[in-house]
Order: sequence, then structure tokens, then C-alpha cells
Amino acid sequence: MKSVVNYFKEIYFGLRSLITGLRVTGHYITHPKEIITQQYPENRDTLKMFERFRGEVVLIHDEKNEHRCTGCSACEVACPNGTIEIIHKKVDVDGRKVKALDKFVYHLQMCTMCGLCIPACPTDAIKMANTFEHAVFDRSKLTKILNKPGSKIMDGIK
Amino acid sequence: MEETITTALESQEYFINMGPQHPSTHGVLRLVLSLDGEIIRKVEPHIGYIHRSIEKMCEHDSYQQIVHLTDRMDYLSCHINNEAVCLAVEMGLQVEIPERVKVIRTIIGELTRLSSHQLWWGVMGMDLGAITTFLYGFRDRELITDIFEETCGARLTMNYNVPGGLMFDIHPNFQKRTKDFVTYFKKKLPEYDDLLSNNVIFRERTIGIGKLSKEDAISFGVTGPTGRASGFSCDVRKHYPYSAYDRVQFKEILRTEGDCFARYQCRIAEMWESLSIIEQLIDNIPEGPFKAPTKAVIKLPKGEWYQKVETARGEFGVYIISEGQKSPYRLKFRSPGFSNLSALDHMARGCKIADLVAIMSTIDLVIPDIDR
Amino acid sequence: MNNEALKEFILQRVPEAEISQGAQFLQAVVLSEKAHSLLSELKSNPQTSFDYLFCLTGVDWPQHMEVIYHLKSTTHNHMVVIKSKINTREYPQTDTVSDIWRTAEFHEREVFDLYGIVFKNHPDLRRLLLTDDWVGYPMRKDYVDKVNMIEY
Amino acid sequence: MKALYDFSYLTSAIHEWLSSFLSPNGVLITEMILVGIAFMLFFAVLGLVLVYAERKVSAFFQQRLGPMRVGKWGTAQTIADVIKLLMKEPVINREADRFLFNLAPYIIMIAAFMAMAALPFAKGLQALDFDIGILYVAAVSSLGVIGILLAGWSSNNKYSLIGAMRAGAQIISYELSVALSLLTIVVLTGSLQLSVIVESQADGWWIFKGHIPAMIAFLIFLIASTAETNRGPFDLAEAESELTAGFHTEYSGMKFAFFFLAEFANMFIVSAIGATVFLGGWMPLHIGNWQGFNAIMDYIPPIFWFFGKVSFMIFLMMWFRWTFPRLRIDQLLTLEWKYLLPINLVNILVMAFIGLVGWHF
Repeated sequence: MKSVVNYFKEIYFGLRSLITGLRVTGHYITHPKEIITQQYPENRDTLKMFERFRGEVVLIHDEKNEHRCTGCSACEVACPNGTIEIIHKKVDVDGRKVKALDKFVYHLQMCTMCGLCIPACPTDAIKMANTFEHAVFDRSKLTKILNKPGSKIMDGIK
Repeated sequence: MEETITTALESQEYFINMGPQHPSTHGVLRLVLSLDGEIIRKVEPHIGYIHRSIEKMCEHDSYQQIVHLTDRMDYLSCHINNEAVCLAVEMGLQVEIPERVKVIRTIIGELTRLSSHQLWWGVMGMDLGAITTFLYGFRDRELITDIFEETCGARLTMNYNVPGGLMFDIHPNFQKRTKDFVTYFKKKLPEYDDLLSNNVIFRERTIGIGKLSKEDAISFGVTGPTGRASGFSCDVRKHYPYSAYDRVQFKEILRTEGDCFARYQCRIAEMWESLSIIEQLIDNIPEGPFKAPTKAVIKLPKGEWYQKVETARGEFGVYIISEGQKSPYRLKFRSPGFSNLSALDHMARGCKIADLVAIMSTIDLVIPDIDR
Repeated sequence: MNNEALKEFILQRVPEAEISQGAQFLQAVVLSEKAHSLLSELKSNPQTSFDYLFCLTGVDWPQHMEVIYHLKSTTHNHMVVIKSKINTREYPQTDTVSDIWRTAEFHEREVFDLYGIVFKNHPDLRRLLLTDDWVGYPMRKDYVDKVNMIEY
Repeated sequence: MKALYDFSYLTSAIHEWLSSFLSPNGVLITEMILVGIAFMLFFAVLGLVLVYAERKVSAFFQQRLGPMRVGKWGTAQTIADVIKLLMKEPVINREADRFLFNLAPYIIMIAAFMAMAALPFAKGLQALDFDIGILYVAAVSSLGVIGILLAGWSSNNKYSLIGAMRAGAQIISYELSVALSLLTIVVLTGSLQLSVIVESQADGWWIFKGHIPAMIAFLIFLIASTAETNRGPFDLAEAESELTAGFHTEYSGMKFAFFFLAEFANMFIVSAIGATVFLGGWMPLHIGNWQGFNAIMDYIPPIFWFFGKVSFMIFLMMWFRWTFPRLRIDQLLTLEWKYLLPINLVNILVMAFIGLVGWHF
């Protein structure tokens, strides 16, 4: 007798548990306002990344096309993956030959966005930008030269 | 000789390659199953498909650079992995860490654990055929990744810790967002119970499946919720408190059944504990610097250090042998998934294929963590 | 058992063991021939009962190889590090401990894979992480791979 | 207006028109071809609509939007999918049994077609009105399992084979429950003819007239028919987390689409049978003596009633699928042999007693 009662109890509790489950999903289908889908390319205008989001390394240029990079290679040393390559040139400053930045080469394809180069920079010349649409059709396009053509170092940065 | 031939002929066993591309191996794990009908006679894991020799890379990297590599091991509890390396290096350097850092690390660590468990819950449901849970798990996880993105700058591989402290201070919105999340998630967690924990089909699928005794759990080195479900008290947060775990109240969740359902319950209960830890700390973040002063080039003295932390999967250990250079001489990551996986064969023998899927998802394997 | 007692316990079994107090744990360096008997004694003796092997790893030193066992007892809550020293780098061999702790089976396969240390009596000693036809043992310090490794 | 309510006017008009210039045999052949074309078109439309519906419904269960890109609200998504599937390369495993491998999807499709023939869509809209309609439908709908077994066997893939074996065990077991739960109602109707069963529900649907035993039978039918169509939580034959895709792992392109289509067609068929037997087929909802209410309900054409009821059943099945975890094979068989079958047998007995005493409405 007991087993018979248990048999029906099992069925009852089994069905009840199924109905609680159905209620949860039923709640969501009747509340379409709770839909959380973001339609990405359509919402590009309103989509705003968080300010700290690490998308890629950029060299900060001001409106006079001047940057703060001295070419000290601190970021190159700090980078774990060889993402950053600093190519130097020799410039004359007051008659002395001084090392200066020629090309700031940045291999985006190797970058892991760890952000170690940013605190390593003694002159705060680089920062992480919020961009995230990095897809290109050719891998070589991911290798970028960050200092803009014709740009030069700001006065007073050593 | 004749005997072996006859047994080989009589046996109904056949082999199946499960993986490396299979929906429920959660990555590139390959299992060679010996099957008799649907019953599993032997499971042989073949790993290493994404072995990146992180340990070898660490032998050439500076200590700051090592931290970001650990993101790529157990990517679901990356913050806790980072913390382990940082704690080990800090132990070697003998620097005193500001209180603020300890508390923030603990909060973010618990958030990481929550997000990992949410993903596990979703995937567990999906492995058992309830695809909707997957989306619900990700829905709640999204809020945590938002918190991470705002404060740490990335959603998954956060790399927020540096030896000596944090990379930058918490975002002004951090506390508010976290509190919002805690209130939100407290409402959603009972839904998890409604959908899976109390569901009769789910219970039938998990209760009594994949049993692991306490002795076996210890012998196999199975830690984390998987080990604790077998009654192996192995919560590093409780036994060897690090960061701010010595000042918060929380229970170590222990079960004795050791089956899939016990492991499931362990993780669900851990989510409640994590929520309570966050609630205790979120209003009490002490003021102060977010980083202890360290040198730009860290050189550990000669010696060796072992630091273990509790990730979402179990005991994660970092073992550094230093010869006084700027890179470690040897660095070993004791990953929880690796040991937990070794017990899979023991748990799965005699089960059906469908049970193997349930067992695998309750072990909560993350393959990069195993392969390193 | 505190560290002093542990030290004595080990010295009783292996008198020539070099025991030092590390930053965290008591460390004992023993020769690989003695390691298995000592470890199995540490596991089975109810005074020590180190039933939890939480880390097993190999180290490649310039002159010798080492297998390091991190042990913990879940009943007594003490820990010890046993370093089994193999005095050769040519064809290093030591006894397996997978008969003592089941978890060692995987860890030893990994050490064999990456360091080439052969664990005698291991039930299934094959490469674990690398492919079966891999040449060389990558975690050794003198390993060279011109293709995949970047010179520092 | 009349044609919306009674299709026999339309069909007889076509018949007379054809008879006016064709011999009786010619008329028969032409009508067969016409019906075949109609069913094929219906099949295609059904596939398109149901695939879209499933994707949208599952999306809303999961707090998503579902397909939104192709056409307004993604309505053309399935057409895009069909084009994609048509252009795919048909890959055949080298060791596969090519003949059986190619045959299998057609067997499943044919089984679905045959079952469709006996369904009463609306008054006078039924291709074949057998006097053993239910028996025929139950027999034919289980033919599909042959296709599944063939697909699993001929693929030369162990996952496929396991899936096929599971499907075989599952469908043969659940066939019993489906048939027995339908028989519970047949006890009351006294006829196996589907049109007669529909007509007998003019004064009320059997699920209400037969009250408790009929509701139990309906519940059992719902569970068993979900299992028979291999849909979640009983989708063990596919079980994508265990067997990657079960019996159709090796299929690609249009042959895969056939399996996919057959699944939805079968879902429609069992829903239609359930709607016909339990929910009154195309009969409108009538409540006792509420004359005004009944008259309003009569204004809604029968075809809408039929498709409304079928969509309701399909929605229920989707709801199950997107909520529950999957059963294990032994639990599936336990559910059938330990729970559904005994309850079903007792239920028939009770129903027979009720029918005998006349305690139904």
C-alpha cells in the first residue's frame, strides 16, 4: 500500500516540479519587455564602451600634432608579447646626437590588451583606446605605426 | 593467448572518440571511451590540444608579465589566478599590501567566482538538454562582466592585479553597480532552483551519478566544489585565508554524497555564500592607496614560494622557484582542473554516455586550465 | 605533528636527508632511490598520514633533476615538501608514487612529458600534453626549438 | 463564404469540373496529382512557418529576439536557410552505405506524407476518410523510425548508430502509449473514423465531455507524442550534447533539411491528431446551452479552429522543449513502462466503465 502511495506521490511531485519550471519560462515569454538582446550594428550610435575598456594602444597626439613619446622603449620592455617595437632615429639637439622616436610600431594582432605598457610609460604618452572593431581582411593591416606622419615630440618632455 | 583472443571476441566493447570537437567537452578535450552498448567501461582523457607551455614562457618573463598569462589558463576565474601569482610574488618580496587592495581583491574574486558558477550553471543545463538555462546563466553573468569592464577594463581577461596591488583604483560606480547586482541576483537565484534543482528530470539525471568517495577525492587531489561535495574539506579560503577572507563570515559548503547532485548543490550554495561575502565587504572598503610601492623590475630573492588560492574550480597553486633573477627559475601552476580531470575515469566507469556528460559538467572543466 | 617532529621522523627513515626550513614548509631533499619508501611511509604512518599530494613537479637543475612532492595531511593539517634528487640528467629515473596517491598518475605523466623523467612502475607512462612523436623534453633548460621559441 | 465553412462545396465543384472533360480514371489521376501537389506545397509552407515559429518562440523563452535580420522581424530567415541548405555540398562518408544513406531521409518524409493524408483539416477537407483512420495514422506515423534506423546504420558513425538505436527503442515504446491514449477516446466515440470522431464532438470536445479520464489521456498523449516525435525533453536520438547530432550527424545539405522538415511535420501531425481526438478537430468551442456564445463561435471558420488548436499543441511542445532537461535512455523507458503504460491501461478501464454507465457528458 505504501509503495502505491509513494508511486502517486512521485508522480504528483514530479509533475509539480515540472510546472514550476514551466512557470519560469512562461513568465519570460509573457514579458517581452525583459528581452535583453542588443542589436549590435544597429545600435552603434548609442553603444558606448566603458571608459576604461582596453581596445588598442594609441599614442596621444594633441591638436598641434605633437606627442609625448621620447622613444625610451619602456613600453617595449614591459610588453609580454613583443607587440610594441620602437624604432629610433638620431636627432641633433643643441649639436648633440640624441635618440628620439622614429616609428612607434604596434602589432595589434599580437596584443593581448593586458595594459602593462600604460603604467610603464614615464611620460604618459600612450593610452588604451575604446575602439573594438578591429576586424580587417589582411593581417598586415593590423601592424600600425602609431606616431602620425610629421608629428614631433612636445616641448619639455624628456 | 587463446584466452585473450576469446575474451576479445566475446567482449562487446567498442571505442568512441569524444572530442576534441564535441559540444559537451567544453573545449578541446578528447576522451577515448570504451563502451559496452551505452555503458562506459573506461574513459581515457587525451589532453594538450591547447597546451601553450605557459610554464616555459614564464621562465623568460618578468613577474609583472607572468600575471597576464594566468588570465589565459582558467579564463573563468582569471582574477583569482592573477591574485595567486601576485600573492606569491608579494610573499617573496615581503611587501605589505594595503588593506584596500585586499578587500577589493576579495570582492572581485568573489564576483569572478559567481560569474564562473553562473556560466557553469547555464552550461550544466545545456549539457543535460535544457538550452534555456544557458541563456539565463549568461544573462546574469553579463552584469558581472559589465562591472569588470567598468573597473578593470576588460570583460574576461581582466589582468587587474599587479604584484603589489592593483593596476588602478576601483571605478566610482563599482560599489553601486555591485550592490545593484547583488539585489538583482538574489531574486534570480531561486529561479535557478525552479528551473533545474527541483526539476524531477534533473534530479533523476544527477542523484547517485558519478559517485566519488572522500578517500578517492583526497587521493585524486580533487578540490573545489567537486571535492567538497565528497566531504573533503579543502576550501583554501577557510584553511589558509588570504586577502580579506580572514575577516568575513562564510560557511564552507560540505556535502557527503559525492554525486553529481551534491556537486551541483555545492556550487549553488557557494553562490549564496559569495553573495554574502560581497555584501559584508562592499560597504567596508577601507581608504588608502591601491598599490604598494614596488620597483619597476622585480627581482625575487633566492628561494621558493608556494601560494594556493581557491578558484571557482578548486585549489590553484603557484610554485615559484627563484634564483634571484628577474624571471623565475621554475614556475609551476598547480591547476585544479588537471587533478579533477584525473578522477573522471574513476567516476564515470559503469555509467552511461549521458551520465558522462553530467559528470563532466559537474566537474566543471575548463580546458585551458588543464592544458596550460 | 610540528616541523621539529617531522624533521626527526624523516631523519629516522633517511638519515642522509638534507632538511631545511623553507619560507613556508619544511623541505627534505632525499636521493631518488630512497624517495619511494619514505613517501609511502609518510602516507601510511598514522602519525604523519600525508594523504593529500597537492603538487608534484619536476625541476631541471644544471647538474641534476628533481621531483618535488608537496604533501599535506588532511587529518593532522601539516605540510611537508619532499624533493627527490636524481643525480643525472642523461636518463633520469625514479619510482612512481602513483600507487600511493592516484593523482600522481597524471602529474607524473606530465613531468615525464616535459622533463623526460622516467617513473618506474607507472601504469601508463605516455606523453600527456604533447603529441606522441614529439622529440625532446621542452621544459628542460637546454631544449631548443628554433621554430616556436623566441630567443630572449 | 460557404467555402470557408464547408470545403466539400469546393472539392465537389472541382470534381464536377474535371469530370466534364475527363474520363473517370483521368479524373482520379488528376485529382491524385492535385492532392499530391497541394500536400507538397503545404509541407513546404509548414516547414517554413514552423521553423520560424520555433526560432521565435525559443528566443522569447530565452529573453532573446531571435532572427531579426532577414525581412521584417526576420520572417524571411527560413527562406534564407533553405537557400543555404540547397547550396551546401552533400557530403557522404566514404564507408557509408550509399544507397541506404540516400534512401533514409525519403522514408521519413514519405511516412510523414502518408500520415498527413488522413487528417481532417476542416469540414470536407480530408484526402482520405478511412473507417480505421486512427489505426492508420498510428501505424503510419511509426514508419518513420525505419528511416531513422537506416540513417543511423548507413552513416557508418558510432554516434549515429547509438542515436538510431535509442530512437528505435524510444519510438516503439511510446507508440503504445500514443495508441492507448487515443483508444481511451475511441471507447466513447465507438468509431475509428476521424471524421466521425470530429462530428461526435459537435456538442463539446471529448477532453471536457470525458472529464477526468480524458484529461489524463490527453496528458499522456501529450507526453508520449512529444517522445514519439523525438523532441526535447525526449530528443535522445539527437542529444546534441552527448551524440553531437545523433542519427543525422553525417547528413548535410538538403538531406539534413529533410530530417529537419520531417521533425516539424511529425510535430504537426501528432498535434493534429491530438487536436482532432481530444480538442474537437475543426469543431468550434461550444458550451452547453449558451446559444449566443455558440453562435459567435460558429462564425469562426473551422479551418481556423483546426489550425488554432494545432498551434496550441505545438506551442505546448515547444514550451516543454525549451524548459526541461533531457532524460536518459533508461529513464525514458522507465517512464513509459512503469508510469505511462499502467496508468493508461487503468484509464481505459475507467473510461470504459464511464462510457458504459453513461457518466460522461
